[in-house]
Amino acid sequence: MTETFDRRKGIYDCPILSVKNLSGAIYLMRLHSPAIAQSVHPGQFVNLKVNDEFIPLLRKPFSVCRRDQREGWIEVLWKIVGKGTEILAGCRAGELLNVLGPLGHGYTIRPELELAILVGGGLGVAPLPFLCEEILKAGKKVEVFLGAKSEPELALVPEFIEMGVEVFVATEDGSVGNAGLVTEILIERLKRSLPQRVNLFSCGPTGFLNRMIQITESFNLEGQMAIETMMGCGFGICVGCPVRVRDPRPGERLYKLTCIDGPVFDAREVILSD
Amino acid sequence: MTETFDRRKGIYDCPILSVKNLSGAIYLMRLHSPAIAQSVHPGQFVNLKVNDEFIPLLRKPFSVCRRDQREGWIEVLWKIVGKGTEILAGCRAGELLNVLGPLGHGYTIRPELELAILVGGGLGVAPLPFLCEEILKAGKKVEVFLGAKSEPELALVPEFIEMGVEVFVATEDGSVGNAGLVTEILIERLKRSLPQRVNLFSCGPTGFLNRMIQITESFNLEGQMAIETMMGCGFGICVGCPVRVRDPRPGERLYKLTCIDGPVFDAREVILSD
Amino acid sequence: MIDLSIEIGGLRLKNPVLAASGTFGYGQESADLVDLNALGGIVTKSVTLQPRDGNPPPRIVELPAGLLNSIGLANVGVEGFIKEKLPFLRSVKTAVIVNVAGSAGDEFLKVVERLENEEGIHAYELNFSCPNVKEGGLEFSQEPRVTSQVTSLVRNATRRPLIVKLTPNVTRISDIARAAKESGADAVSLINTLVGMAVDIQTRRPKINTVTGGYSGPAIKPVALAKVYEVAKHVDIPIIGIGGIMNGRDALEFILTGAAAIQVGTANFIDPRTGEKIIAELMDFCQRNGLQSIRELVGSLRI
Amino acid sequence: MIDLSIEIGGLRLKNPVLAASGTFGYGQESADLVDLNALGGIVTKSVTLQPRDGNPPPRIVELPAGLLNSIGLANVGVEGFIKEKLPFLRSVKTAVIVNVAGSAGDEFLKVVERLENEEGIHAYELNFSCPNVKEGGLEFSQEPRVTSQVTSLVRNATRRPLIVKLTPNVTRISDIARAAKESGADAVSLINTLVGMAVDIQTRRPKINTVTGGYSGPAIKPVALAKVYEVAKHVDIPIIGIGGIMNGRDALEFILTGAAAIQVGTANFIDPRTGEKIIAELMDFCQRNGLQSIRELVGSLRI
Ligand SMILES: Cc1cc2nc3c(=O)[nH]c(=O)nc-3n(C[C@H](O)[C@H](O)[C@H](O)COP(=O)(O)OP(=O)(O)OC[C@H]3O[C@@H](n4cnc5c(N)ncnc54)[C@H](O)[C@@H]3O)c2cc1C
Ligand SMILES: Cc1cc2nc3c(=O)[nH]c(=O)nc-3n(C[C@H](O)[C@H](O)[C@H](O)COP(=O)(O)OP(=O)(O)OC[C@H]3O[C@@H](n4cnc5c(N)ncnc54)[C@H](O)[C@@H]3O)c2cc1C
Ligand SMILES: Cc1cc2nc3c(=O)[nH]c(=O)nc-3n(C[C@H](O)[C@H](O)[C@H](O)COP(=O)(O)O)c2cc1C
Ligand SMILES: Cc1cc2nc3c(=O)[nH]c(=O)nc-3n(C[C@H](O)[C@H](O)[C@H](O)COP(=O)(O)O)c2cc1C
Ligand code: FES
Ligand code: FES
Repeated sequence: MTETFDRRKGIYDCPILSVKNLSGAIYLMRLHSPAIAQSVHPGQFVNLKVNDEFIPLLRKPFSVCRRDQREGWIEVLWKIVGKGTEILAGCRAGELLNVLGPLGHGYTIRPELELAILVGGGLGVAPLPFLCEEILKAGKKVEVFLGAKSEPELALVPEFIEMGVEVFVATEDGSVGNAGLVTEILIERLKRSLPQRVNLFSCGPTGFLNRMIQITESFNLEGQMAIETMMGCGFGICVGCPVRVRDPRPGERLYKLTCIDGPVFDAREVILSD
Repeated sequence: MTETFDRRKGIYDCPILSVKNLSGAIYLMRLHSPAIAQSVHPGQFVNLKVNDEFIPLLRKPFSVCRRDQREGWIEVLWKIVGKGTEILAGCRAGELLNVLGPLGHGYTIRPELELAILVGGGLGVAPLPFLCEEILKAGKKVEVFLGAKSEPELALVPEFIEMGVEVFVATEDGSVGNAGLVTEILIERLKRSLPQRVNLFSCGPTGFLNRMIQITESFNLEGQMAIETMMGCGFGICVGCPVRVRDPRPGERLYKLTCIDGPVFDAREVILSD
Repeated sequence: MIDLSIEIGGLRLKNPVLAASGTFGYGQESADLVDLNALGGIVTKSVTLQPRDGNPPPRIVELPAGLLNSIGLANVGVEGFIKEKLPFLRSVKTAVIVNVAGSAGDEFLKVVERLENEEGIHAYELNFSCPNVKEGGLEFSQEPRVTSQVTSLVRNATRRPLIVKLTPNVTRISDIARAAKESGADAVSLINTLVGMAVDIQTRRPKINTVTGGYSGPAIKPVALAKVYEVAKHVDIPIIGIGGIMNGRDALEFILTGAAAIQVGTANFIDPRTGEKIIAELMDFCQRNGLQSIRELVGSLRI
Repeated sequence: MIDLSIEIGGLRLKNPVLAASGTFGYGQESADLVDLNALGGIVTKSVTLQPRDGNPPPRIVELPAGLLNSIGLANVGVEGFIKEKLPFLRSVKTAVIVNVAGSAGDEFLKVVERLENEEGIHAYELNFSCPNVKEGGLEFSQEPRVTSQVTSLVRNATRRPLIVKLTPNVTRISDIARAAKESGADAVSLINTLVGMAVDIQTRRPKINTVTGGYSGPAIKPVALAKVYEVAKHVDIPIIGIGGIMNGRDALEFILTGAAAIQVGTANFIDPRTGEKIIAELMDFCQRNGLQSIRELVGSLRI
């Protein structure tokens, strides 16, 4: 990938503009942060300190889900899975949240791209709306594939529809869209006619991403995927977020760091493990 | 002291009925707890777990300030001095609070008592309203002396007046009542005529209580005082709340435990140190 | 019905959940709050030969996710224990483990000798984390040699199960556990408190009277687990795990790591029913995982 | 104007606040967030002779008030350090302390020899908490003998101030500090991480790949303070205090206890500006207490 990212990050106390419970345990928060809104790239993330306590001790990383440069806000989408995400869900508009960002290496939108296929597994949808906007702005065609366990776990479908892109949905229990895995409907799509330069942009859990790696290879496409690992810092100082490099050349490092080399990697670049 | 207290304590999830900010950093909370309201004695305390976290780790002890046996509530009064009291101040009516109590050895109201003089230093006023009610119920005369740094630190004066007892007030800055220490106006009072059987009931910070010990002795009265120490448990298992016994006889223990032998002690019984 | 019972060096427990020494008094203090009969056992506050007043205050300070104490072995002494505390403990249907402490090897011996013919005691636990006056205040179990010596001494004086409680404040706790085993201990319990300290920057004084004290609570759990792991890996002796156990999940971490039983300490100060709750949680975990007996879990960590 | 400067074994620092090894990269990673010139010094990530990839994931797990890690000394190696990292560090107006690690005494020596003629290094800190392959994986500073040996070895190879960083996982840290001093160390820094462990009870696996790892953060502060106190009491050597320092109050606890300087570790992950904030808080504390110099506070604990 050639695009270089502006690595200038900052620490900001950002006013919370809104916190919405989208469904079940899924929340969307809008934060006032002109600096981050200005410079963030799709696929980059912010690292939030959810309270001023020692529990949880660390910041919690979240993809930037949408941003508005003019109004100066960013949004993050999350699901309650533990203490940090639970505390976040209890935050209220008007409070301040300490935000470190923008962080990481995001998705690259190539000039020669013709069709971008965005594939989100579960909460992996989080970085895709922002990515979608930027690809559309670049005048490219976008198709979106979203998968979830069940309807309440499926977030942001209306947001994509509003952007005027085609959205294909699969749920494991068939409560909405195709019954089954999103990768299955994706494969069906890929079997049909495709333009020359197709890119797969994906984000989701490890099992899903491993499937995406296979698909990227078997259809011989370019794929970029945003991965998740435990993170100690989010900006390269703890060395706690390694991801295995697939075929390290002699002398090359065995690991890359998710927080600065990623979280977006080429699908052929890394080996994911749980 | 001869009265034996019912030591049967319990652990209850008590609904918070109200939290009032009386002034500055001083708060009054009413808790629904029929069992404790029923059996608690003046001078006893409850031990509150202010949240479900490891910070703060321990329960926090508070004197029972008032109770209503019929309506089944108790009240606690506190000042924000740290994390635990701050979290308490953020509690809202309707939430549950985990309460352990009633705990400790309270004040003893002797049948032969004629005049009870209640003396509160600062937040040491906390156990006195309940004590006052009980002494009045027993048909004895009560006078109340309250001291504080300044008017906003002076709590519950209207509550005593409502009970129909005489209240004498001193503030260090003279913002209300006598300018100076409450012990000074108390001494003036004690120099005037007194009935035969006078008891001093006090509660407050160590410096204040040490002065109360001197006064109790120089006027040769009986004095009971509620003291505070750090507490690990509040019910006698951590042995973390020792208070020096004044003149231990040979073979007697050097320390008593504030949480079970106290918090109310005879003014001649213990030595207080910071 | 799931079987929570275990056997540790000859000591049969109806379940692996004990109350830790110094954090549960002598049982009676919590009797109105806790169903004592439900517990696997109660380890008493340390008993010494003579009554001890303990250290001057402040003895306790609360820290983030932890507690620092310097109680100083305040206790009623062995005669007081027999007269005032043991009768109640005899009435409880649970294992009674008397924790014994002393400032010299001799003192351990004398206390055990005095207790040996008293009924209603199921095992001894030797508190080898107290300072050894002869060794310049080093804790008994900071030296394999001293551990061996005093364990042997007591071993010869009792036919009851003998548990040696180890300090974590050592370079290699497995060396100490081995010394205990080879000198006749039936089990080891670990960990006692870590040496810790806190300073009041306003008064510029230590926050507890003895400057350093014993650090306990959730903050020490990771250290305790690592110590249990070390002993389980290197020494073949039953282990009772202790340190920051607040709930069933914590207890399970210790059991998976190799502890056959666990003790609940600091958690009792916050909720003396913690032990009972853990028993229920263990039962539930076994149920959900289709286990017949808690014993299937002991040391079953997948490395 | 209050004087925050201190001198530690020949190393002059404009203030006593350093970034701890492994928690601040090589400075550059935080350069856009932090005024590096404000810090008293930067201790680099441990540098070994060859580049190291480090351990497989998971390397990090968050615990209540603490962090468990097993990074495995992932670093660019001494040549990579000189080529890629040192030039930037030279441009920063702060003391640069290179932390050196190795799996044998030899490796420490070779790294220091390679660095000795490079400009822009103000001191070395020897990471004696890494496993010594020759001694069956015992950490270097778990043995006074090994500590002496390797300290002497390196001492002979450098005229720069030499700091020995001690592991807390020992019976008597003062014995180790004494060994370091007698073998020529100019100062000791303590503590490195405690050995800790955490278990995922669902998967029944350890939460980090190496089963046990290094425990850091607020939870270890009481232990760190007690270790600093022990060394300050028994050994006459300048001490750099480390362990769970999150703010100025924490730093003051260490300074009062006897540390001439302090290092900020885990706190940098949450807020890399912690060091700067601590400097401001120290300044403020001195001001409010009418002190001319921070040096008046060092070891001024009232016992
Ligand atoms: C670059 C990046 C971007 C992310 N973006 C999003 C997002 O947009 N929306 C979203 O909901 N989540 C996102 N995550 C995951 C999110 O950070 C975790 O869900 C969150 O940190 C959990 O915090 P907690 O305190 O609630 O849970 P914890 O109690 O800490 O843990 C609960 C569970 O979450 C797992 N977990 C904890 N931390 C992480 C982590 N850093 N990465 C992955 N899993 C973790 C734990 O292993 C555990 O199983 C992202 C993670 C990374 C690394
Ligand atoms: C028997 C008893 C009855 C009490 N009744 C009342 C009451 O009715 N109203 C009230 O406002 N306060 C009362 N206290 C004091 C109250 O318990 C403390 O103010 C409270 O625990 C502080 O908690 P924190 O987390 O806010 O402060 P922390 O952050 O824990 O400490 C702040 C300050 O309070 C001191 N402190 C902490 N715990 C105690 C304690 N147990 N006793 C004394 N000082 C302590 C600390 O030394 C420190 O200086 C009582 C204490 C005892 C022992
Ligand atoms: C206040 C207090 C008093 C203690 N007293 C004793 C004791 O008398 N004898 C003993 O062997 N251990 C004693 N301990 C140690 C505990 O039994 C236990 O080993 C330690 O606290 C670690 O467990 P925890 O983290 O669950 O508390 C005491 C601990 C505390 C906190
Ligand atoms: C992720 C991580 C990596 C570390 N790497 C090193 C290292 O490479 N060399 C070293 O000497 N210490 C290393 N340490 C130890 C710290 O420098 C410090 O001694 C320890 O974390 C205690 O301080 P703290 O509680 O402030 O983090 C590391 C600590 C952490 C948390
Ligand atoms: S999260 Fe710290 S280096 Fe990546
Ligand atoms: S507070 Fe625990 S014994 Fe008194």
